[in-house]
Amino acid sequence: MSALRAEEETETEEIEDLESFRRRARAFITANLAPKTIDEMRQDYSVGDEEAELAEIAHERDLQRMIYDAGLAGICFPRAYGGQGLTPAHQMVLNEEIVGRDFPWRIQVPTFVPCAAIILEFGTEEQKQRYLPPILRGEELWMQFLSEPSGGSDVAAALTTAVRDGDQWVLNGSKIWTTGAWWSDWGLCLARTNWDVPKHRGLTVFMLPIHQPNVEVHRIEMLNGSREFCQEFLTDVVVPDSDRIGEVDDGWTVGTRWMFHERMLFNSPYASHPVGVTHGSMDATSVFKVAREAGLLEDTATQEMVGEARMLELISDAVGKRINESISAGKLSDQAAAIVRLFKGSSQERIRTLGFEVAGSAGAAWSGEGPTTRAAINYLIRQGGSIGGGTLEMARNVVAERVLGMPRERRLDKDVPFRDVPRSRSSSG
Amino acid sequence: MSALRAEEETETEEIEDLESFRRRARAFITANLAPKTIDEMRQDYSVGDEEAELAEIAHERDLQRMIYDAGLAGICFPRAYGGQGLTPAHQMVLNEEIVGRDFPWRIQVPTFVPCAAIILEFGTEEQKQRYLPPILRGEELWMQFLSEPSGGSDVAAALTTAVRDGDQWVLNGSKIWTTGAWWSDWGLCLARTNWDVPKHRGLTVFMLPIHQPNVEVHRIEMLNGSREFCQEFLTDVVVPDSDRIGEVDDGWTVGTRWMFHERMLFNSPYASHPVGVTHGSMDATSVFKVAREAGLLEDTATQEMVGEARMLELISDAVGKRINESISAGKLSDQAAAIVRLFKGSSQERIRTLGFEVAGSAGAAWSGEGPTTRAAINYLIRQGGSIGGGTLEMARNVVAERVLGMPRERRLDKDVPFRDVPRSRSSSG
Amino acid sequence: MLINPTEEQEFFRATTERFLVEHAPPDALRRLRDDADGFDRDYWRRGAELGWTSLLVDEAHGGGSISGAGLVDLSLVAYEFGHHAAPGPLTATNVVASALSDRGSDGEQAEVLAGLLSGEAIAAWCAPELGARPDTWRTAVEIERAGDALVLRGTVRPVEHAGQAEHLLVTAREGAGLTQVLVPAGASGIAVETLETVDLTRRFGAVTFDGVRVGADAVVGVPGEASSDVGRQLRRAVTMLNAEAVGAMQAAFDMTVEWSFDRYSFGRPLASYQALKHRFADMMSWLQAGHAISDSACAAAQDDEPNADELGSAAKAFIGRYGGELIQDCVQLHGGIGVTFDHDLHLYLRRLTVNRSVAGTPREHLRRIAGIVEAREGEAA
Amino acid sequence: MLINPTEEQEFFRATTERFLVEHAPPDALRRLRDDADGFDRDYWRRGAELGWTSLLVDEAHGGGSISGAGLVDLSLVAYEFGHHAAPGPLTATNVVASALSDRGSDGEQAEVLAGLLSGEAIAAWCAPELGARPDTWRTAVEIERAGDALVLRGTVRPVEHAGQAEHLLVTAREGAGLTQVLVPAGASGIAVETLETVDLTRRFGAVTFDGVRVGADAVVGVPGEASSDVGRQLRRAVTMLNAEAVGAMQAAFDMTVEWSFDRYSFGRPLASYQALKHRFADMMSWLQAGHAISDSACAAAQDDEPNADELGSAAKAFIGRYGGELIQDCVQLHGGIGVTFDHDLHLYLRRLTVNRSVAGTPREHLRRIAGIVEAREGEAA
Repeated sequence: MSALRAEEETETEEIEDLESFRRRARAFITANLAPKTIDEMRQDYSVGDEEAELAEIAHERDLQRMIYDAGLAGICFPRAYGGQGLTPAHQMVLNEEIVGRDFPWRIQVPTFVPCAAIILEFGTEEQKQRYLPPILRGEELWMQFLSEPSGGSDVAAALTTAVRDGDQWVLNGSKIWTTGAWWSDWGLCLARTNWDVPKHRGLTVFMLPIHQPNVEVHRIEMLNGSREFCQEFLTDVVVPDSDRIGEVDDGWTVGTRWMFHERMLFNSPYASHPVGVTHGSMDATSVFKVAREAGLLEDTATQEMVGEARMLELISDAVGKRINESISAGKLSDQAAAIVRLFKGSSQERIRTLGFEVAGSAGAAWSGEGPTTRAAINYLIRQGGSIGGGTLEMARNVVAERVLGMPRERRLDKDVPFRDVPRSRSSSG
Repeated sequence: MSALRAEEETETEEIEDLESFRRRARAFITANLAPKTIDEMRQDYSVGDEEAELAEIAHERDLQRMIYDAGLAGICFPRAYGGQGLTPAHQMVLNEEIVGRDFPWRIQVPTFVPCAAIILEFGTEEQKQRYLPPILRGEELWMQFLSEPSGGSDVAAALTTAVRDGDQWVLNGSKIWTTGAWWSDWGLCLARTNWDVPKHRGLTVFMLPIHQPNVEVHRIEMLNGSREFCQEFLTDVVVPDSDRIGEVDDGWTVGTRWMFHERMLFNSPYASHPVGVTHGSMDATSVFKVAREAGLLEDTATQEMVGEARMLELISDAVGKRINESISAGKLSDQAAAIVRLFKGSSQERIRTLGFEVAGSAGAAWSGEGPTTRAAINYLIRQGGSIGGGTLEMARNVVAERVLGMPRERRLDKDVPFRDVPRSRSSSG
Repeated sequence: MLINPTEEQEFFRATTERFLVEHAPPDALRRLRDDADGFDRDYWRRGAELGWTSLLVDEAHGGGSISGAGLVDLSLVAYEFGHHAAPGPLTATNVVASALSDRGSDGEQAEVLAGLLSGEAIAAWCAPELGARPDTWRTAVEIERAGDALVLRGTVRPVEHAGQAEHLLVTAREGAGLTQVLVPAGASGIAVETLETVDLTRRFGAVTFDGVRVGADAVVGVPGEASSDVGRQLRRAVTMLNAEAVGAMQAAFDMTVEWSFDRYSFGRPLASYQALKHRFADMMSWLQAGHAISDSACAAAQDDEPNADELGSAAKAFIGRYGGELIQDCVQLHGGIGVTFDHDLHLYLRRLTVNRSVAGTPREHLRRIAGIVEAREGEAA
Repeated sequence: MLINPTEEQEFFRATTERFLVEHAPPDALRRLRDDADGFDRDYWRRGAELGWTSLLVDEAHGGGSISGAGLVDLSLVAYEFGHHAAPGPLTATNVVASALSDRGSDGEQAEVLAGLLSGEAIAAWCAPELGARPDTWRTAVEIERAGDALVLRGTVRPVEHAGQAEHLLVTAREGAGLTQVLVPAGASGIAVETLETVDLTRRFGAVTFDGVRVGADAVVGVPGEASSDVGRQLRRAVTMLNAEAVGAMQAAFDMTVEWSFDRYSFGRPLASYQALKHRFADMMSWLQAGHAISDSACAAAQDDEPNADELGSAAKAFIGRYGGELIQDCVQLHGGIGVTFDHDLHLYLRRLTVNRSVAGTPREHLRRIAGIVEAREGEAA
């Protein structure tokens, strides 16, 4: 409704034409954003030490502020909230222009998508006035308080509870898999406000500041040494009802769109993303490099493994393109995106296994940095890519049930008060 | 009950000691059974042309008669029915003595096991008198009329119907996957006698002659050219009530033991089987022979495939031994036999794939007989071994549910009249 | 299979589909097992009238494409061939016709080309085997010059429809290079040993050239410099074989999905068992991947783009391996009838199995990809 | 893991199990990541008192087995090591101790052996790499004679606990044959480069011998004829590594089965989802196969039977590959926490991953099996 008003608002004005927008964007970018290669960008995604990471973030906040001042922040956000009130086409132009340039990657996801997108879609006028401008200025970074240790793939089974107390709410529980919560400012939090109705009908969404005594942020160490993910423990966190977003107990209406925006990721018009940059590449050439390091390029068995890795990489790209085309052509439902998820996930598992196989005994013990080192570490955390961002098991369910139309799995959490739904014995992990 | 009486009967007499039995058996065997290698035995199992196969069968009937006359037929069958009234230990001695000798393989399964075993266990005194001696003399060969085109793994879902008509029954329906029904004499047939009770409670077992106008036997051609399996069409087949075995509508009590005896196969004390002869071998060395024929023995990729095939063969043997030991030691339930089924089935699939991979382009087109020919044909019918004798899917269910104790799959055919159970739309195959 | 074919392409595809439904039903295919040639000449001539043989041939030589992209158009025919496990020498005839259109086409070769276009004659492609690099080849056929004449010695195997073809396009080693010659199948000194195969309607032979003499006018292209021509022919053959294989995968998959809905076990359709649902999901991802890489490789081969070899080999290797696993799993899910001759499923398994093994096995194509990666990284370094 | 251990064996195994539960709990293992040696010397001495180091050593030299089959007894310890991802130089110390018991054992080597038995000292096994045949080896270390002295040159990698060991058993090429020598880790000319590894408690090094001089009394066994000794050492190492790996598989599997019963998704325990049930069934079959082949290979190695090499290689290759897939699937079924450092699952993945890669990778052992098959078929033919 209010998002609608924003639309109209922009309608009434004259929209900057794409070409002049491109000129304006290019002028700013060439003048202010340093050249940066895809590999350098990828590096940024795996920063090791804390200092460096915090510096990165500070740098990205500054960049975002510059972009804001240049009138290039929040292309598809209404002007009323500090955005440009422009169209997805303009966003695409920007995405083309920033290729090969320094850019605030981290704060695109989840700050702009899904968080800011959700605030724009469900926030009250006051909430949008309060929260969107600081986001667009790079002053406030957001995290999704969505997954829970007990929940796994079943996010709607949130146990974090919000109890009403006059015109405020008191939240208790734990959230997990938030990227960089330790340097972020706000959390968008899905909580249970009613245990006596079925799972999806007792949820509500809140906004809360992360840096407060009642929110304890614990950084999680992953098997590859990365500490990007966090777990938060909420103890009697007080949230004014004015920071509730969406209706009470209607949080899954918000949640559904939340999931949608999350799936959109870099395809969303609310985030900026250089064209052609893919994330979490398969990196099949690393298998070749391991083989070269091992001096096995003439070994036919190794050649077949190098070829297999490259084959899977090429086909992963092809299947991604094809499914997108099939969806836009209406040949497949947009649920078919799960096919890409499934194929890429399985392929990456296989490629990492191949890299480790090729490494041979050096995969057990190696010296220094290099392809072999990465091969061993990547094998250790092989499944990471098949779990994060929705498990392959969920993807298989979606393909079978939503794409092929096979009978759905029986669910024992329907039409029962949530408190009566059987739950994990230990709620750890 | 009657089987019990037979036991007692043997108890009362003095049992021939194992050593004198061995001497007696060895004397007969060396004098009457020609030497025959394991490979020659295996050949017998894949006889191509009809003439030769019929000659084989006639030969086996004669052999069986000689064995009968020598007092070596039906070691564990009571003497009252033409058997020897001896113990499984005696059968084991015989199994040791016939190693490397000509022997009536074909009529062991299914004639002796499960058919004769079932007649012994559930037959009336009259039925045992009538049917067991001719079996032991090699005069009457039996087939199991068990599986049906519509049934797949669910044998208890038999649609073949028997309707009572005074003191006889009229059978209509179709049975499938009978080995060599075209040269057999009698069928042990599971039929539905009551459609208004749940699946397992409306079945009855009958005995009927195969060579009669109302039984049409159709031979099935498999992808490897074999025509060992048959399908039978029963049209108004009349069976006297005296040829019913077990109680009316209580056929699944018989059926359960039937399944048991079928699983026992050559481990059953009611069949003779040379020690150490395994059936449907993995034949990993054939992968080596294909590689040698292709001149790829020095190709490292090929070496790894040859090694993998042999590895799987060795481990299949080891896992078979271990599971049997674990079961006898009470460390695993006898349902664990499904683990062996699963591992051997999957391994054979893989070995056949390896053989075909190694064959290279010769796998598409070859000249003459040889390892490569077999590799191509075996790849074509690769799944055969993962379907026949219980699918790998059923084996996985058993392992998960019966061995690991995981929740059973939901069944919609329980506590419902069978006529109301949802059934395959097409009942073909 | 194209996601967005033009109207003309769709009409063209549908025409071939209707023709095959009518003239190549499963029972007819089963009967063809006992046919010496594996296909009917009249059937082939009528297919030629539908355009099966002319898409890669220049209009100047009586050919012509539907969309301007002849190989893409042809991939639609090949897809339908796989989808119906159809008989006929589609790959070899088109490869040879395109070679003549590109390189030969004068004098006698023009007549040969005309015969191939009309479907009166068919050709066999006596191709060399893949080398370690995209531009290296292994052939056992040697050419010696005897005055103006060329003398061929050596054996090629397996050659599709060698026993049925009127013309053979042979790649032979001449000194350091490769030379291609068009030889009449009846030329003296040629012996064809009939081979066995798993496909019901395709025939293979081992062709031996024992001092076969041909004139200089038999040469197709530039003597000693046929390497890149062979590469192009292989790309086209691989494109057709892949499209066929994907068609076979699609047919087997659709048949099995339908089966899983119709077939009940323990009172439930197979499609309701999660273990099977997850396998169908994997199969669906392989099927879509097969379509995807087959079409991208086809597009690249159409324009002979630099990455055409790498994409073609990736497609050939993937479709051969995963396509085989897909159809074998379809067999498994069908149970016993899936391994019987009266069922249709094996028609597609046979087609895929043969396509997997000719014009480079998955293993050979994987090594080829490795060679391409190494070359690229070598430059990069 | 033995199906029917003797009472003594079971008591022995249970004692080690209790010891490891108390002294090597998961949190302690996580802490050892930052420990230079990866294990505590006192812990090791106490283990030695439990019999960890004496089972392959002749009673005459102060050793002794539980059941008369020392390697089988030791496999029980190794199994528990894997089952608890326990620290300590179990494999190398036992291999070297057994070698000294078999071959050395006079004079100084007797003292070394005594030190290993008591746990006062540990040894590293600088083994050669597998050759194409069971009796061929690849080593980069060369021996030259200088009068009575032997001079070693070359590098071996990776060597487990090279940086912690007091003694190194080195296999070097001497002319056409192999010679084994026992070298003090402190000898001049030895340099150990510390390597990184995935296991939290094991340490590896690359050992370089730059003209290291030792006396003739350093030789273990017959100079130039160590090949069969190396084979025997490898069989023992492989036996222990396999038993360890199977212990790790069992621990990961049990942990995951329990998880599947406790963990609910959409109101149902994971164990009720058929797609997962079928994967557990496959894992169970791999686990049982691992037990089966590990024990048969151990029994064959115990008595140095003719098929011991083939069975050992089959076990090493299978457990390395399928064990890796099993534990990785356990990780997958655990979801996110499965890839976190605070969870215990990766302790077993790390152990299996290292065991898979040392003393011959799966690929090397598969090639070795092929060599054995070829040799056998060669004789047969």
